[in-house]
Amino acid sequence: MSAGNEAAGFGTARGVDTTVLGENEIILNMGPQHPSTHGVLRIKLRLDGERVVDSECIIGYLHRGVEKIAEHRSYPQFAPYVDRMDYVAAVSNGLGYCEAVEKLLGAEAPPRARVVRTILAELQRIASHLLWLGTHALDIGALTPIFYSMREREEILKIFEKYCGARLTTHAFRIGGLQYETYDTFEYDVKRFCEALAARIDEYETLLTENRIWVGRTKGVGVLSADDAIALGVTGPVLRASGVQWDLRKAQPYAAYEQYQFEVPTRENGDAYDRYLVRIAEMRQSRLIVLQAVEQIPEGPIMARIGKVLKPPPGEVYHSIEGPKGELGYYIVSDGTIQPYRVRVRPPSFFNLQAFHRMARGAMVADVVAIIGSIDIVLGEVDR
Amino acid sequence: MVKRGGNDEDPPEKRPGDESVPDASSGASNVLQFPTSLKKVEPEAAAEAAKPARRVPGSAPAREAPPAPAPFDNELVQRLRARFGDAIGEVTIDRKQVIVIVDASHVREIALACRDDEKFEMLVDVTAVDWPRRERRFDIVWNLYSLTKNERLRLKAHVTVGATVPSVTSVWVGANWPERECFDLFGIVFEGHPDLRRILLPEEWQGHPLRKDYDILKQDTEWVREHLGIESGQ
Amino acid sequence: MRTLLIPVLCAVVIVALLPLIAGYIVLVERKVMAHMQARLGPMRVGPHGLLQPIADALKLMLKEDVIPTNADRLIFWFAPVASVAAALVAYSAMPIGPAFQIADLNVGLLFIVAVSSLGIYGVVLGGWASNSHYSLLGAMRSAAQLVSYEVAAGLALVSVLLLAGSLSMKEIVQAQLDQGVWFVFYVPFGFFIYLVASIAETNRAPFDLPEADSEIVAGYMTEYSGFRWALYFLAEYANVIVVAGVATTLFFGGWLRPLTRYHDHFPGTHVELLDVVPAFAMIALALYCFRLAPRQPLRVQKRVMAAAGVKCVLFAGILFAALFGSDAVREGVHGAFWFLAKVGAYIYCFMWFRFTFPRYRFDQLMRLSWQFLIPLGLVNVIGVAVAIVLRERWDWNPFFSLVPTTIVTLGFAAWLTADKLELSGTDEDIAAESAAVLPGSGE
Amino acid sequence: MIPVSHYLFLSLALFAVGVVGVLTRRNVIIMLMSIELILNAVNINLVAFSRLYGSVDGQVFAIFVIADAAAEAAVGLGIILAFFRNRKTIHADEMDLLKW
Amino acid sequence: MMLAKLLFYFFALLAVGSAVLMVTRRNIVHAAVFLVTTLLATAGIFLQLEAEFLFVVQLLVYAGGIMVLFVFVIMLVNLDIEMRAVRFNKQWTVAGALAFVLAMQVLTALWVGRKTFHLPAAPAALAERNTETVADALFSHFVLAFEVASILLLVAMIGAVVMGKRRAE
Repeated sequence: MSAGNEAAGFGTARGVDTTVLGENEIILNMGPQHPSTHGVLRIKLRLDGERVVDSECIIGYLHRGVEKIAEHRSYPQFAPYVDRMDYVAAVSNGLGYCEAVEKLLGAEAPPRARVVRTILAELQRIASHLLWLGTHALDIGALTPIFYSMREREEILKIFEKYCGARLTTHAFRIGGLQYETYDTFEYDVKRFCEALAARIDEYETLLTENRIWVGRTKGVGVLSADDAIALGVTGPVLRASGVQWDLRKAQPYAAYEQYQFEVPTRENGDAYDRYLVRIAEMRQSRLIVLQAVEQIPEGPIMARIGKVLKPPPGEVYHSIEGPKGELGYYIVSDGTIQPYRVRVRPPSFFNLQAFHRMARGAMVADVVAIIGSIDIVLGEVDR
Repeated sequence: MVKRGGNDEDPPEKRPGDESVPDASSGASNVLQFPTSLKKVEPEAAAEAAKPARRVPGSAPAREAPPAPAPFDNELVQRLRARFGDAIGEVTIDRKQVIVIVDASHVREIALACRDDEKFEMLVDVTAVDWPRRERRFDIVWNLYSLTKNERLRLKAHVTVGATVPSVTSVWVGANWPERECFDLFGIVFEGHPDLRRILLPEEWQGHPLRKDYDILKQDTEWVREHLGIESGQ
Repeated sequence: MRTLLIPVLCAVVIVALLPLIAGYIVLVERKVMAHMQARLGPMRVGPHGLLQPIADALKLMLKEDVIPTNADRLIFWFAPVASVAAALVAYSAMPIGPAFQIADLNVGLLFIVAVSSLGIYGVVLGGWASNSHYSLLGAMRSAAQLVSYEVAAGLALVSVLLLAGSLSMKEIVQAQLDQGVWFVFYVPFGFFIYLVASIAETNRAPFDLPEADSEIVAGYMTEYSGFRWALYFLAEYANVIVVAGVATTLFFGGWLRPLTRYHDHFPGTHVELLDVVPAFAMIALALYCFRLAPRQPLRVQKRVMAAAGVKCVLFAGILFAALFGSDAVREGVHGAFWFLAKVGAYIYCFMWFRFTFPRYRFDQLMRLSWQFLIPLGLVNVIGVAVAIVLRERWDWNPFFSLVPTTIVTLGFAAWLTADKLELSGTDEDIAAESAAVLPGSGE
Repeated sequence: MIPVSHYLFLSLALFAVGVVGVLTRRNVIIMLMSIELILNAVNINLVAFSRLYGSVDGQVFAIFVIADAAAEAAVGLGIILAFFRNRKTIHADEMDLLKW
Repeated sequence: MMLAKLLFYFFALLAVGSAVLMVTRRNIVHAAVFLVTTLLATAGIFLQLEAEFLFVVQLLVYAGGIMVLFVFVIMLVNLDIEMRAVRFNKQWTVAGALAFVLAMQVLTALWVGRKTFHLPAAPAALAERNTETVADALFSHFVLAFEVASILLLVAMIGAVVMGKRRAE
């Protein structure tokens, strides 16, 4: 690893110098209200014509102090709040939080609960990737894929709705297991969806994968080398597209992932096109996981016996899961009371967005959009 | 060490640097080819067999002694102690996760050693915890991860209010934003940081919200009035 | 003064009808887009959204007229008007059927090209006057794009001019009648180049960079709202109709019906089989409307749908009656029908492309024009010229003379795409460009 | 019938305005535009006389003039851009170096 | 013929008026817009003189090409400084006087000869097939000049590219 030596040459993101402008240079404020910054991200771009000379992400417009709120809520009370961070992948957030608290308690969810959690989390991963695919394509100017991907996402949301009554911020899990049993046709719905999905993904790929313009717009854009990615703490599909085969579901399995066969798709170039391919491949893998899991959901209870009042013994724990966007970690410190002393969320988008500065150097304005899209950020999570 | 249900069986977290079990991946020099589960599960074949027995369907595992921090020692810790001496403080293991207390002033060298020699290539997170009653009030926490060894390590330093902590941005560029966040929300100053400004809150905001003595009554109503044009509800 | 009457009347009709037509093209576009994207599109205002354009127009006119604080008010006001004016003036030389044309200019084609190229002022000045960086970027993109693609489009037009031997729109159609074939079959590459260049010139996807909503919000239109914005919108669609009309006239025989030379009279009349087709198409459309009418939920909607059906019957009647009128009437009415039908098909292709392709990046767009379309256009022009010499000097059959040149052009295109048209640019290119721009990046 | 002298008056007026522009404005771009105006005035003369003598030569010359104007604009604007890059100004009286 | 006269005076007024505005405006973009207006008015006069081809060339090359180039360059240079700077240079009085004298001279000459030129009715060939006539002249009699002009344009293009190119340090 030579990241340290390179670090100096990185040009670590400083604020964009707006005082001294070169010839033909302008400062362009992208956001916080802009169609393709996926929420309220603001990017200050220093442009030479259409080329980006320097960039700075300005975040915090969606800061709600989630970590502070946690210190004034009991452990179960805080669970719904985590859904509001990465609001397009609420189930994954909930999974990470519940498992972290369980770890803190020294408890563990029963097998049935863990399998159901796995199914829902993987469906959520597919849903999150579908949403990403649609919006990313829309950013690059393909108007149609978003409607197809939304159609499939709708199916997933319907399953969530049937399961727990909510579609977006689901609060599907409870600390210690699940609150709800699966509904009657759960397996049938999930299976039917997964069977249809393969052909649908092929459909998206026909629209995009070999489309000359799509390849031209994404290949070689926003390149992030593996060393840079690791040094920047980038995780998830972005890291895997840079050639690092690392997935927490394999590396440090949680929920029921160790029971299932699946592959961790990687690519080598670390550009936007590879990130696209990795996510598409991930959707296919998630589909396989769901199919394996739904085939045999073990019988048994869905809640562990953890008592009504949760008072974890003093101490601390860091637990992380592979969210749709990367490593989603919870660092929870307990002081033995019913309220967490400190909850730190390690949001994947926050760290991935940090790499934007690196990716955007020398890119064009149009590439900026493609790069933001390919990182797949959710500002609710970045700002918390 | 506390024995619990199967899910926490993942090997990496419980033995940072534990050489007693030959780790299949420790010999791998190429970081990029991270060994996947097949290799990792291998040394655990025996433990795997015991798993179903412990995972009794229908009942949660009987709660044994509550998890609590315990002192910990292994070769990694010894190597670190040998190299940095007093800068390495107490080493504990809490819920199978190793915590190394370090001296804040030496953290950059320790981080560099961890990255280059101990192969903790990735800085997962930098954060802080506020303990207002302690003299050295803040815990700064660095969460490290080794792709090569699939292990985690947590460095922790106690610092007083106003003390500066060396920035690790020269070791991991990715420390930039999380350190800014710590500065923003806790008011901890990282020395050597290229661009230490507020990140989540507005530039002119007064106070550091994640400190324990900060609450909604203390929020910067002045700023809210001036910039948002509304009276704060409190 | 009598000579002025008909042109003035035509002009008034075009100016009055064009906003309506543009509105309905937008409606069709939204409907087509919706159906390609597995949804319904406008359904609320009128049956199947038939009254949506009128509602939209009303809304736009009633909206507040916002002018940014630091905008250049004079130019901000002038720019959309210039845009629309340029688009509308271009119609004056457009033959909508043999009978409907405001002025048959001897330089008609050049005039249309020249005037529609003036529309760029509306875009550039509007973008500049808004005093917004997004607008300025959009304006610059637009200026560069239009200038680049005008060259390519011009080369495509030249290949047709060589064949037709005239700049007058009417004579170009007449040439296609005389030579018995639409020029698209003679110079397919000319058509291809014109198709691409015309999409780019009208700023439509995949070349809609000047108004790329995901990058520069709405480009030069960012700061416009309400009626001024509607003017830009009108200009855009008017331009689309203009390029479609030019393409139809040049490549698809203008108002000529398909198989012009195939005569198959009904016994005892001079009515030909193919001449009846338009009337029947209209009747089919009317029947469809009547079938839908009773299924509409509200009585108002039922009536509107029925009215649409009646309107179609009316058209069918006119088309049918024209068959028995004098030759001038018959050709005028049916010519207009065929012309508009071909224009519609061309515009449909525009929509289809828009919903299928992602957007080009700016450098790719430029590369496509300068490194692919323009060289191809040059080779195409030379090829056509050689073919014409072969035809005139050695009396070759036109098809035999044009086929080899087309094949040569095809080969050239293949060669260009193989190694010249690297859309993403090689790594060295990018590195060199970055090094030129970034201070201190080449250490 | 409009006498040719009217065209000449018009041409003269445009020419004079152009000359005033070239001589008095400090802005190089406006000076260049004034030159375009002058050339344009010449074109009117050429076409009017071409009409007068029923010969097309005047129009051909006007076309050459337009081509010339295009060349002049291209090179002139190129120089202005290069100048602006180096000196950050487009004022003629600040162009006091032959080389930079 | 009333209409033709009307058109001529309308276009002439438009041309002169916007030319004056063009020279006096502080804002370069406004000046450019007024120059475009002048050029369009001139095009109208060409049309009125039945020089159809030249009319279109004026639109296409002058208004649609050269002036777009001007506007483009104007947007590249910074206007804010210009808006605050002095509009006219120091010799404006001298220049004005010179221009005035020159104009007076030509005016006198024209006034003296005002009765001599009268536009005859256009020869049929010129009016009907203007484009063809121009083309014939261009490619037969003036073919050398034409080629020279094309080389001039090529040289200008190369020159412009060289000038506009960024210096690679």
